[in-house]
Amino acid sequence: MNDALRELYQEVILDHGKKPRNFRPLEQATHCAEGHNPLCGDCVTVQVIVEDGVVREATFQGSGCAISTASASLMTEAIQGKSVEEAMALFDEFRAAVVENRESDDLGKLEVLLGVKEFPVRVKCATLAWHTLQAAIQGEGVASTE
Amino acid sequence: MNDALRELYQEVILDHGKKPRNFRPLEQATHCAEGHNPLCGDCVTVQVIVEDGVVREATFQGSGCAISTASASLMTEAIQGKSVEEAMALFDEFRAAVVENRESDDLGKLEVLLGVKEFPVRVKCATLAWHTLQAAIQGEGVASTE
Amino acid sequence: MSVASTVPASIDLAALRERFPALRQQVHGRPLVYLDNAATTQRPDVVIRATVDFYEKDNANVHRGVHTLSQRATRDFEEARQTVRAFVDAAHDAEILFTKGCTEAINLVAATWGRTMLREGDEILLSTMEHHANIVPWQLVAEMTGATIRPIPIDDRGQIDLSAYGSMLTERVKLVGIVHVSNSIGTINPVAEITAMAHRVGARVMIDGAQALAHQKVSVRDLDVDFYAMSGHKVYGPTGIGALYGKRDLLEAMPPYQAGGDMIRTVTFEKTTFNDLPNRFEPGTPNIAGAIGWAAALNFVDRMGIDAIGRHEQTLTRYAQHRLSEIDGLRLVGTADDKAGIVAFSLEGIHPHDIGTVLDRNGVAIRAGHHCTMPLMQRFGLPATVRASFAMYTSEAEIDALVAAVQQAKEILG
Amino acid sequence: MSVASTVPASIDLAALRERFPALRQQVHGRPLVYLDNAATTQRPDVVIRATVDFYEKDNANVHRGVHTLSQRATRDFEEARQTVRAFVDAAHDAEILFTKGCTEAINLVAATWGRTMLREGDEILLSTMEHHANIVPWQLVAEMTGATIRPIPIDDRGQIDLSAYGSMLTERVKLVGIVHVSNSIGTINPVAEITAMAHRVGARVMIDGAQALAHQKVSVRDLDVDFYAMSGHKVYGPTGIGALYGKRDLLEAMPPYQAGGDMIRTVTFEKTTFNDLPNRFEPGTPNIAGAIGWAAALNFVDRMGIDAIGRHEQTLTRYAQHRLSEIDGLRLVGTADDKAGIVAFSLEGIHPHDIGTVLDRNGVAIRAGHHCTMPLMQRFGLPATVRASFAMYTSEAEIDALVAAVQQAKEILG
Ligand SMILES: Cc1ncc(COP(=O)(O)O)c(C=O)c1O
Ligand SMILES: Cc1ncc(COP(=O)(O)O)c(C=O)c1O
Repeated sequence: MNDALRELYQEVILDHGKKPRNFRPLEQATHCAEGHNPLCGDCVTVQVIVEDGVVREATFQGSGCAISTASASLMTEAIQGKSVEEAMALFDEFRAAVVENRESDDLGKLEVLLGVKEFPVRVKCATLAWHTLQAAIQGEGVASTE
Repeated sequence: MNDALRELYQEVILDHGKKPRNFRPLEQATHCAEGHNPLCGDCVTVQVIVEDGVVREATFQGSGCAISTASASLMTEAIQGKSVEEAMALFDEFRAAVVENRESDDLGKLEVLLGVKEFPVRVKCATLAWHTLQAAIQGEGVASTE
Repeated sequence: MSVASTVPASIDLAALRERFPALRQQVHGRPLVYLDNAATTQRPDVVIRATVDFYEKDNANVHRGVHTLSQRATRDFEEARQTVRAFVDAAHDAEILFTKGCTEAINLVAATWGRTMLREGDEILLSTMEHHANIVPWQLVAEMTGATIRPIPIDDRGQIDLSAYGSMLTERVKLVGIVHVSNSIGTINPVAEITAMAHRVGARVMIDGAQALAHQKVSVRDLDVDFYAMSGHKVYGPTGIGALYGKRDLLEAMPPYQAGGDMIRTVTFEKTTFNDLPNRFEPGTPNIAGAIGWAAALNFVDRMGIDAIGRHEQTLTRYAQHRLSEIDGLRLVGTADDKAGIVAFSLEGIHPHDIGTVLDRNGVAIRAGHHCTMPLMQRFGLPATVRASFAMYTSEAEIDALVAAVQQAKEILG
Repeated sequence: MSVASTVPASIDLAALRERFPALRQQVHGRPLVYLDNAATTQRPDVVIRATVDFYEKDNANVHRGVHTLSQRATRDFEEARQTVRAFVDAAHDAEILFTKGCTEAINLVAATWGRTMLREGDEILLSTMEHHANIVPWQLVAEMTGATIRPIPIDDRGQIDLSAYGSMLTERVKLVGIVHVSNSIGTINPVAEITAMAHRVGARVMIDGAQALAHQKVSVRDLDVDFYAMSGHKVYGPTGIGALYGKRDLLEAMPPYQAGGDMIRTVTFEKTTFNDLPNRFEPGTPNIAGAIGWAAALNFVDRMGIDAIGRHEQTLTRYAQHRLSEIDGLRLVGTADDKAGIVAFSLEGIHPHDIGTVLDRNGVAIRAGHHCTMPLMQRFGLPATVRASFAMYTSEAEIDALVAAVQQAKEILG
């Protein structure tokens, strides 16, 4: 059995992939965007409520592979209660870790996604929700990983 | 010096190429057509007067290489006084000789054009006027070697 | 060697696979199992050799060339056209227009025939299983002309509903667009019958033949289709080459598509006169090496025997469907009676893209996604499927490798 | 080897010629003297090798592929785009759209930008020395939109009359189409100046760069052109590949051209949404091997040094013009101050096509004809010319062979 595959598809990821948290519409969302990953046809909608510069609530919807669904699920958990700056800093940190292979020890639960580094073509799956979050906060409405 | 070239560019051909016979408009033409050879940009207009099924007069105009000009010039001479059937039969004979490399001893003066057999890409130059004559007689107006 | 014999009864797979250099490699430490042939096939040595030979010996531009290399290039290019013509049994060389692929061939028809012949109120019927290449060009034309597009329904097994189609055929229908072999589910559509029905109401038929040429004998004359689009790279040829077949009288009447050198007779700033077929639709320098390489591919297929290839692939398809359907939670998508070597499926609760990643680690190359047939995916209520597609060189052992890898994917992802 | 050094001062011709397999051959018993480079160049071994390598190792379709071969093909294809971008100094990869050649690139602009932006009363200015590829597409658009085309005059040496051009530039002018280097007479046009003048009245500029890339450094940013069309096969690359450069904001605003797979985001029968640049303009399977081979060619040119190549060709051009003009009755056509390696001429009383035949028997490959520039031929009052065009591998000895063969043609035909 393939170690890299086991590393990629850890328990936590499969769990979040199959039972995503915060997977629902958010009626009072202050920010919202749609993201596409043409590679898998993944499509995700991220909605957040930002009050006084802080992410009060974050949800997502859509359909995607285990990696993108788990990543979105973990993201909504990770940014809750963080300031917008902190959330964006976490995205930078996360992206640097999976895209540029940089060391990081501030990722918390997001660390389970680091297995994706061995699968360059899947990195976009892992970052889609984050790109979409960024687009939502910057008021762009649409994000794409390409 | 190249024998095939000498054979192609015989005196008679160069002479007809530089001083084409029957090179003029024909006011009372009964039949007329334009022919194009996209390869050299050759362009020829053939006009004939046919009376009682006999070619009374034949002329041509246009611009072309030595081969196509000489061939047109020799053609107008060769068909004068011939019946339309005889003229077309001569075309068949000529075409068979230069395209299919068939033996022939009825070509008369047209024999000087047989050197073109060694230059397949130039065969169209030698047959352009004839194709145009045929188009004129069949009332098609336009001929092309392609 | 049986590969080179003229009418082989069956295929000597070991010898045949030797002819395809790309098959001799490992991926992630496993022998490559290439099951993405519907996306693009591999190229046999003769195709690579023909390409190299052209560049090393005859490389020159075609048409209008008085020098030897140009004459050789022109001869080989036009012989390639004859080879394509013969392969699809068209009547005239002039009915074969070289394009950069199937997509361009369909766009050519939509932009010329479509824009001049379609009017407000006209209808275009397209099957629900069309590739985007035979949908979107017609949407653009429809927008421009006011024609409307109506989808022809398919049944749950992925077959065109012929009686529904029959009842949609009215005098308003001007074009019927049908994929000969579905790239997503492998259905072989009854093109002759569909065409005859369309012709009865005076509609023209555009067949997307991208997937058909590699799997079965195609005779555009027997099928009586009006337009037939092809891609070289789907039938063992190079990338960047394809062709449109069109009935001569239709092509003659069509306005030019792209414009440039070699498609004109005379140009002045006031007036341009256009050349004859096929040149009128082939402006500029064509993909000369591509056409020559494609002809080598078609000759190779001819030597193998398209019927033997078709039989081989159908045997594999039945075997693959049988083996896969034994896997718990696996749903075969597209189970038409008449199928070419394409098998699609989904696994309960597992995204095809994740399956694709596991398979790749096992050396098994498949495609996961919507396969450019979103309306078909919608019809089956799936965002995506896993697709395994076969070629003349595919072996039963490779199907076994696929099945084993799918089972592993279930274990890891289930 | 000097060929591979990064900044060579000059060219080691013997070593360089070894890199081009097609040059090592005899034609009619004479060493091939290939002087038809403006029609198409020869391909160096690295281009052939890159093509073979792709087909033997990485052959797969690009985009959307989860398997290893597809990932490699996608990476190499996108790297090829970066190579083209860098070669013409564009700002963004998304500004490079792969096409099948220069002709298609111009047609793309005419059919999308042209059809949406031009109106009745608008003017299109085209130089009198344009190739048909930069005339006829605009004629088709003009017919459709009611815009009119006006030729920009040239002087007797074959140079654009800049003051006439200046006086034609009014607010009505919406597009100026200029060939960067004339394929017929080698004139290098002052594109930066022409573009700046056009921009002052708000016109856009379409540059036909087919002949420019192989001879001089091109920076689309320095030139500030709006659109720039290129062909791979004119700069040592494969056939069937080319590109359009367009400024991003212009491309973003253009409607789709051809439609099909990979250029869309979602398709339903009701509505289709299109993808981002560059995919929006690249539907279907691209010429993957072509793009990769082209990149190998551009890298080869880079290693040779485009400035060294340009100097070499200009030296040859001067030498050829000098030697040829000594021949009695020979008229040089096109004697601009700024010229790339193209020399055209006519011989009193002798048709170019006959000269071509004599030259071919001497192994000398040139082109005889109108070179797809009929308005230019009209301007010079000639139905056709003989054209000798040079490349990085052309030698002085080959010019001598040309001159000797022309002299023989005079003897035989004079
Ligand atoms: C100046 C010029 N423009 C356009 C073209 C057309 O290029 P292609 O045939 O590669 O499309 C050519 C080549 O013939 C050319 O020389
Ligand atoms: C059924 C079908 N039609 C059209 C196409 C488009 O062919 P190409 O990409 O070669 O233009 C494809 C290939 O993806 C296909 O499978």
